[in-house]
Amino acid sequence: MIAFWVLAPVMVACAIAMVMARKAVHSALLLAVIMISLAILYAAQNAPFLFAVQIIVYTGAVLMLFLFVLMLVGVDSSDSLVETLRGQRVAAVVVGLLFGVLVATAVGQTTFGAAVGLQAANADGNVNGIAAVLFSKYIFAFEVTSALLITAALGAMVLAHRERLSPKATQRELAVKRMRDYATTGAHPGPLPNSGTFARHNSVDTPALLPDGTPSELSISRVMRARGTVRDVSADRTLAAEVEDDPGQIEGGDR
Amino acid sequence: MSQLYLIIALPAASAAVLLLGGRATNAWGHLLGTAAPLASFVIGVVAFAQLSTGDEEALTQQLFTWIDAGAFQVEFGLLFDPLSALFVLLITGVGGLIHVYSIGYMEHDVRRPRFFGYLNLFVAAMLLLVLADDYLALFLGWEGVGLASYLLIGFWQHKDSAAVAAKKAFVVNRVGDLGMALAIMLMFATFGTTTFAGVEDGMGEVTSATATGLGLLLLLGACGKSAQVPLQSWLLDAMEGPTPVSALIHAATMVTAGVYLVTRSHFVYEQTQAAQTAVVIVGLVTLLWGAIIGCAKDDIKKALAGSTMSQIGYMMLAAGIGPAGYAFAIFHLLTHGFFKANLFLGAGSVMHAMDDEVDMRRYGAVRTVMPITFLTFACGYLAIIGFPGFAGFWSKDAIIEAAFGESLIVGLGALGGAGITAFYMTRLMIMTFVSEKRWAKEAHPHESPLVMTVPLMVLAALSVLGGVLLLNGWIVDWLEPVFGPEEHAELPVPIVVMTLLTLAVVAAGVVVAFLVYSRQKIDTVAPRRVSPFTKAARSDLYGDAINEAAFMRPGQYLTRSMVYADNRGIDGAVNGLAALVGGTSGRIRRWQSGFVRSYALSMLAGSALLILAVLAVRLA
Amino acid sequence: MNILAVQAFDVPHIAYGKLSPLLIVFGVAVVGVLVEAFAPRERRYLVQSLLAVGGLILALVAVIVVAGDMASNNDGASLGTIEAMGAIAVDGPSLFIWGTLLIFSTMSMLLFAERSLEGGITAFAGQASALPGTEAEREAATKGVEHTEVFPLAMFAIGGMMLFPAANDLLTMFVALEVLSLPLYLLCGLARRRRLISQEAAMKYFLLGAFSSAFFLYGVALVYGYAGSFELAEIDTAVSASVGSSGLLLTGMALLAVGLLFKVSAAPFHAWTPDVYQGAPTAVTAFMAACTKVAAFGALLRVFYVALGGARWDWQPLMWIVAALTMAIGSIIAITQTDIKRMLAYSSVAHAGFLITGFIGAQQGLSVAGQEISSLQAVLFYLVAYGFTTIGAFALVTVVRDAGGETTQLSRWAGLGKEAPVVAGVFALFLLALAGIPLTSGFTGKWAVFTSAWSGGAWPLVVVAVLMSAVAAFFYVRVIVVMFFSDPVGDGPTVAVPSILTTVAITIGAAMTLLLGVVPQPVFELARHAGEFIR
Amino acid sequence: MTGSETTIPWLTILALLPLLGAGAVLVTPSRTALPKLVALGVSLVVLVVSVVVALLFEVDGGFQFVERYTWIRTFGANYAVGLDGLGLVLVLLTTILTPVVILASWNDADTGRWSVNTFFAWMLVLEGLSIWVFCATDVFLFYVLFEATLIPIYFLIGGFGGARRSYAAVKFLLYSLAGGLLMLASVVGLYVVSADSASGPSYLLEDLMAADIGTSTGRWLFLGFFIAFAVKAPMWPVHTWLPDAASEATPGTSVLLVSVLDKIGTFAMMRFCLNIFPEASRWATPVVMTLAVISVIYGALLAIGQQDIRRLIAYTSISHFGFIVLGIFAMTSQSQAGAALYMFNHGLSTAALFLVTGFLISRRGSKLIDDYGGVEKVAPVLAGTFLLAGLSSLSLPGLSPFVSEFLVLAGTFTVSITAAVVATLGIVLAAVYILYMYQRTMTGPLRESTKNLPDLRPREIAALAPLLLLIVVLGFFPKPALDAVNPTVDRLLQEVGVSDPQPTVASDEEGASE
Amino acid sequence: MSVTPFLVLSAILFSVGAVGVLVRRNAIVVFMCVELMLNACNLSFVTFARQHGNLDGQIAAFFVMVVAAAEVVVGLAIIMTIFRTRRSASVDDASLLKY
Repeated sequence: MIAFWVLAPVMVACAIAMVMARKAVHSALLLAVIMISLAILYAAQNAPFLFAVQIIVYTGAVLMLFLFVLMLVGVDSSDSLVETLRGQRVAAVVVGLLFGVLVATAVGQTTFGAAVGLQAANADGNVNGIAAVLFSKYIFAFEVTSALLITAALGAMVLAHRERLSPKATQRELAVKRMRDYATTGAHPGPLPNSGTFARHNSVDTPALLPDGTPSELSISRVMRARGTVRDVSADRTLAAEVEDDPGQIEGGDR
Repeated sequence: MSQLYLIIALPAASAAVLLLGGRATNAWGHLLGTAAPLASFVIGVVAFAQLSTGDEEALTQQLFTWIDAGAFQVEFGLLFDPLSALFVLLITGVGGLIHVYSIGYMEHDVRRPRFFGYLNLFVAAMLLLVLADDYLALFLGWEGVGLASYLLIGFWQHKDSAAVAAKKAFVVNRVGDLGMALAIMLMFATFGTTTFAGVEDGMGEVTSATATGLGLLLLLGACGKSAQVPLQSWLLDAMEGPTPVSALIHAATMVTAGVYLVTRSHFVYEQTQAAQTAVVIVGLVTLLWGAIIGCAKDDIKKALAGSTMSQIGYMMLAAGIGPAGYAFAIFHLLTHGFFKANLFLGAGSVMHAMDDEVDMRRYGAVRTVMPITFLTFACGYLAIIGFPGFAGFWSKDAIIEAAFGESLIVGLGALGGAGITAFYMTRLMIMTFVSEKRWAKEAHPHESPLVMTVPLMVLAALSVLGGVLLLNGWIVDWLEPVFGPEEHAELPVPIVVMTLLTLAVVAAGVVVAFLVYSRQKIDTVAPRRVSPFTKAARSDLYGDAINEAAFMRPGQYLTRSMVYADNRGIDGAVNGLAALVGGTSGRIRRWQSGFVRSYALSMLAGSALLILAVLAVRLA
Repeated sequence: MNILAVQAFDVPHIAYGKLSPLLIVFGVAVVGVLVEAFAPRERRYLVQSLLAVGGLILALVAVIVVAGDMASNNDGASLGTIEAMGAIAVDGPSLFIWGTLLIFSTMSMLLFAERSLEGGITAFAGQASALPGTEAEREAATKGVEHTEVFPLAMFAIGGMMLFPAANDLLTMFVALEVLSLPLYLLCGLARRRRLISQEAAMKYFLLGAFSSAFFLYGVALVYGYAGSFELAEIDTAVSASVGSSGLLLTGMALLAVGLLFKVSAAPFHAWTPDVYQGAPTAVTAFMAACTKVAAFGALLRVFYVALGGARWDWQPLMWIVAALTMAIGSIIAITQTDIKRMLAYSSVAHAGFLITGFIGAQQGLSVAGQEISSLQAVLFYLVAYGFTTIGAFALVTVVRDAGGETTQLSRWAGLGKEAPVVAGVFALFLLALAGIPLTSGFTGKWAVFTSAWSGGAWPLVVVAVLMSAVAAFFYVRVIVVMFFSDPVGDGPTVAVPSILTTVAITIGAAMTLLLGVVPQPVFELARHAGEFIR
Repeated sequence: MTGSETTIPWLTILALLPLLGAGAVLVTPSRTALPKLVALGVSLVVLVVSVVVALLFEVDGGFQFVERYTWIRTFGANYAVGLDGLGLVLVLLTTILTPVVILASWNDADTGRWSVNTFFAWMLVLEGLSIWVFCATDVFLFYVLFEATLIPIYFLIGGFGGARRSYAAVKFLLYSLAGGLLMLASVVGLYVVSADSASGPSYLLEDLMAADIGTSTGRWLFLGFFIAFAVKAPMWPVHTWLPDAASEATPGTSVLLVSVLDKIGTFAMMRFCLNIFPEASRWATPVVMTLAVISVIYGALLAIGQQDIRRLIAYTSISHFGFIVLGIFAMTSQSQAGAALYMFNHGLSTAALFLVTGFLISRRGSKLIDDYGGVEKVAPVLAGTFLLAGLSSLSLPGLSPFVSEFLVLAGTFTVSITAAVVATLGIVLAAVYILYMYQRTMTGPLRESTKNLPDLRPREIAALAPLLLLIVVLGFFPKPALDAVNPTVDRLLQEVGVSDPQPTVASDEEGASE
Repeated sequence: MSVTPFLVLSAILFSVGAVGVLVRRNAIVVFMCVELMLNACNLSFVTFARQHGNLDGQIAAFFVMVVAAAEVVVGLAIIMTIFRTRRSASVDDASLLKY
């Protein structure tokens, strides 16, 4: 079984690397390697059906879901590898080793007779064999897995789906409203000024300067104003004043 | 005789009425209170007559079963035998006189009915003590006397000193009771019964250890009640009570209970030489102890109290000597009852006149204003020092003779005691009635009213004539059914010589006192610089100091440290355990750190341990 | 691919009648999903809650019917049959547990459906996907939107719970474990108030739950490796015959235990319990505390009595340690808790310890002559007693409120006894029951499990249990002290008037707590009648 | 079981009456005297019923008024009640004390945080449960009721009383629960033992007495029971809850706690420890007697050192409980009869002492001895009753506790002179602690603070009078009580297999001389 | 070929996955490690199926995959919710509930 001896070190290495990888995406990809390797090992052990399912369902679907979520979360977010819980890493490794050694020893020390092999069971073909058992002996479990899937779907809906509670306003309604506001309160009907116009920075925390050189409150997000992270633009104002005094400077471009 | 119980019941009922009646009894309480013991006296006389004329050895009455548990049966029975008879008459007779006297003495006290209630309770308890036919019933009276004395000594409770003295009397008595109680238990364990008869029957077969134990335990009880060394300390303090109380306690009732107990238990002591010797030693020591204290006291009541101790010591001594002494012990007890009651009431009369002044140094020349008191007091004086012909002469002389019969040392001690008695009594007489007048200006001594002087006169007469009881050895014969035939002591010298010797010693005491006190001026304030001997005698030969050092101080220290140990030690351990659990809780709840990875770690570690455990179990 | 192979296929025979309780529950759940899809929003609440409660009651009726005509097994000690092609054991204990679960679930559903306390809406998040503190959430709240999906989710969980202890093979059991767990993970995160901790609870529960089921699964694998089958009876045969390697068996056994002990929240696998119980919506906590424990203990009993009964000498020492540790940790840590829900969570850990104590006894009923109590009987009774009490207690927690919703800080409960004597009195009753004071169900339960343990020779464990009960008494008493003997801080708590739903749940809990304390015999008879597990 | 089978379930009626009464009290309108009157009325009715029961009681050693129904078959538990002499005495104590306490506590609950109704209802609940405990002849039933009594008293202590009442209540409860749980372990063990016997599991006393409990098992189980009872009684060194509880609770609660509830401990030692574990009881005797003697002396010494009147009384009770336990485990007919009687007498005397000091304390508002002085002058009746109660506590002959204490000591003396001698020291210490307290509070010069103390009111006198009367009457005529108790004790000793030591000198004429 | 190497490999993968759960802070990675553990179990199932010559093991592996799929959906939904609320996928940040 060359496949095993080739794949096993690879899988173990990948597993360790996956645990140690800085970036979540790398971990996911390493996991994919392990899964595909496993699929091969399944195939090597007379489980062609599982080989297929492993690749299609696990690697293809499950892992892709992981990747989607990773994308959502931010694909290049990387973990700091500094351990914050005191002694956690050492303890984890020690306990993990202990656990692994115990289980591996218990399993490894076991003397198995010669493997019976699946020749008999797979006589009608692996898929048929599985089907025969699955739809008789495990029929109930199989049916119950549907509950699992419904739960999953329902759960995803509950947690992720955002139902619209009020009908969306049409363009027309919005326009009418804007004009009415202008009529009644005098609110500016046009778009709000962008940040940073006539300023030295165009970042969101820099207020736009109005033609008279005063900063426009409206150009800054309400949140930022509340947080007090608005950049001080008094220097820009003097600059703007200078520009006003000497329009030639604008033409002059950067100095 | 079926009316026997009335002897006790009358004063008891009267006490109940007076104590529960409250203010309603103010008008007639004292009369009822006085009538009750007098009525008992009458019944006692009738019974006495019946006993002396009848063939029976004793009159008895079974009332009811008191205690009944398994083999332990205590019948509430009364026994009126010659010994009890004498006591009943003494208690009710002298007691009755004291009641009469109290009518006058307590006239101005708003709580007089209560006082009479207590007195009646006292008398009832004492009567129960002497009439019981069973040690446990005797114990009931015994403690009842203790209670009544507690109430009476502390009658003026608003004075701290009175309250403390009362408590002290009770507690010290309780120490004696301890012996008494243990003696009764030992009787029950040994004989299966606690009746006098049962114990007497069984005494022949007991081991000497048991007999000695019984004897010593009873002696301890007797010491407490009779204020014998080492439980003497309460007696002098007990003078805090009103004077009639002192008279009642010291003359007729309480302190004689110890002598009664020892003589009543003669059958115990006859089986044990050791206990008998102990009684003699206690008697002898107390005799001298009390006499010495009496010499140094300026407080008239305390001087008399010392004398009581001393005289009871004589009785104990006699009782300890054995069959040769029993009858004389009782004889002296009776005569002492007469003259000591006389003396105390006389002293009370003086105090009454002197606005409750008790210091003899502030008396002097009282005879001039209180002739009756003086004369009656003089009778008592002559009786107590053993002036020939007076009651004390006969009884004390008999005891001294018996003491010499016991041993030379004991005899000499008793003789010496007689000398000292003569000394301090003479001193008392001189300081109070003779010498120059030293009383305060405000005092206007006057003779007491008739209700007080009549009892004095009666008692004086008895003090003079008490000796007739010995006429033809009557009292010895009378008591023979109880004590068996008298044994005559072998004296080293003829009786006449003995008597003369005694008289000589007494005379010496009187003369010395005269020489010391009538020739020099007596200070109104006790001199400070005195010999160590005087100092020791003034402080009761350090009896209180010893108690203080040996029991009270360590006791206080013990209780205080135990309170501390209980709070900090046992309760502390409990609270500490709680705190420990709480602390553990506080510590291990930190394990629940809130980090899911820590939880996972604990799970993985748990799994590893489970596997390890399973494998280990299989391998083991 | 031989087409003739089809002939070798056993057409599965499923006795729908006997499985009807399960099928009804799952069916109702599916219908619930459909309702969610098709019914108009404003009708959903009513339909869903009626459907859930009705379905559960129907299932309960079905349980009674099935129990009524259950055949006695030929060994005389058990009754029932194995159904669904060997997957499910419909035997006495299964039915008993089903009945118990259905009753508790019904009570829990009443709590789920409670709307009076939050001013006309349920205690579940209006819109779980809306971020806490945002406009969207406020809008959902003002519009009275509520997640009626909780009902079908709970029904799925109940189905899983029923399947879990009835599963006759480890694979079905594993699937059931997941079926019961997944909806619970979701439900935990759906609190209307304090959503941060609710979501945190969900995540913790989910991660640790997944972690533990991996262990369980690995255990299943190893035991399968040992016995060559998932069927409990086959495993038993293998264990009795000692055919395979004991290393596999022992390791597998330990790992199975990990998974199951996690669900019953036994130390050292209890760590999730306090966090999740505290964070989850209280109705869900009540549901979990009672029903999960019943289901998990049912499974634990079945696996260890039926499949691993022959290896009793191997697992008993292990359980000794676990039991002692669980009781100690639960009782001791609870002492310093300041949050009622968290305290009840630790108390639940401690009770798991007591239950394991009873489980260790491993006394077979009926094999012992006469009336003697069997371990199964004892544990089942305890579960019933504990379930009623704990649901009642958590239900009461929902009623005590201040401006921020439920007020679970112990210090805020000061003076409740004066404010609302009935509420405080009933809560005191529950606490006394949890403490095991006589004349409450807690005492009879404790007595039963202790007896079972002692009969099985575990008397030292009984002594430990007794000592830990004494420790545990402290914090129950402390709550009573706070409620009755302390003066209220500030305004003090207010007690909201719940609708009939919560009232009924509390009343049933309190009544059963008393009833099982005074006349427990009928329940014991039922448990006795249930007999032993079928093999 | 012997005794007459009756058709009327007297004991159940007796126990249920106060419980129903409690319900009635709860629903009567508060803010009037009605709840109090109802409570008093109920307790008086119970008293009457108990007296009827006592009159119907035939003195023989067995259980009477027996009722028995299977309760929890699985546990072997029965609802089995019956009354023997010991139980009768204690039931009477309970029914006598409850009306007294209710009368004495008339105004104690008026200012509490809880309604008057609650207070009196709990009292009646406690009465009912206590009666039930004394009647239980099934170990399981006993245990259940034993623990159930904790609840009313817990609320009584914690709800009404001094500043640290909640601490005291918790301490009391935890102590009791810890003891009770140890007992639970033993109860469970008994089940296992009895299940192995031929008759199957049963908690009936008679079945357990017949069951063969192995020597070492028996000893362990005995320990569980004994520790619980020792906590309850309380004995040194598990006594520290009592001073706190007695000091913080209202006087009435203290009375019910010390006079009735704690008796369950000593009662159960006789009823259960000795009957079920005769061998173990004999085995434990030396240790138990030592502990008892330590309790006697220890309690007395600590009482002397107390500053707080209520704590002082609590410590005296520890001393007295030492006597009771000593009497029980000396195992002679005198000591046990004495112990049984002691339970009754101690109940009376301590009740009197607690109540009268309660009256005193309520007048001045301080529990400290040093805050008083000279009260006798202004309140002679108060002082007089105080003294009488105190004297009964120090076992003055002529008052009922003396008889019991002496019987205990005399009985003990026949088996252990040392124990008896040391315990007898307790009587000296008793004099010290009682009289020292009396001296410091009642005598001496009047204080400014005590100048205006009113004397006892008629209601208070009415509450105390029956107690003091009983104390005096039983001091001289304890025979009725002894007659009730003696046959029970005889049977008990027979069961334990102990016979009284014979007098060393068996006098032939002894019988004749009586 | 003997089954033992497969089983040991499975044990190693399982342990590594378990350690990963303990040391990683990113909830998604933690969850991936759980998946690794499940996969390790599957390897055992398949191997044992070969050893015993029945297909139950393979079916178990199949079930595990289904279960895992459902679990992933639920799990990731929960993780996403948390992430959206807290802007962090670190499991350590979710530690309001403690002690």
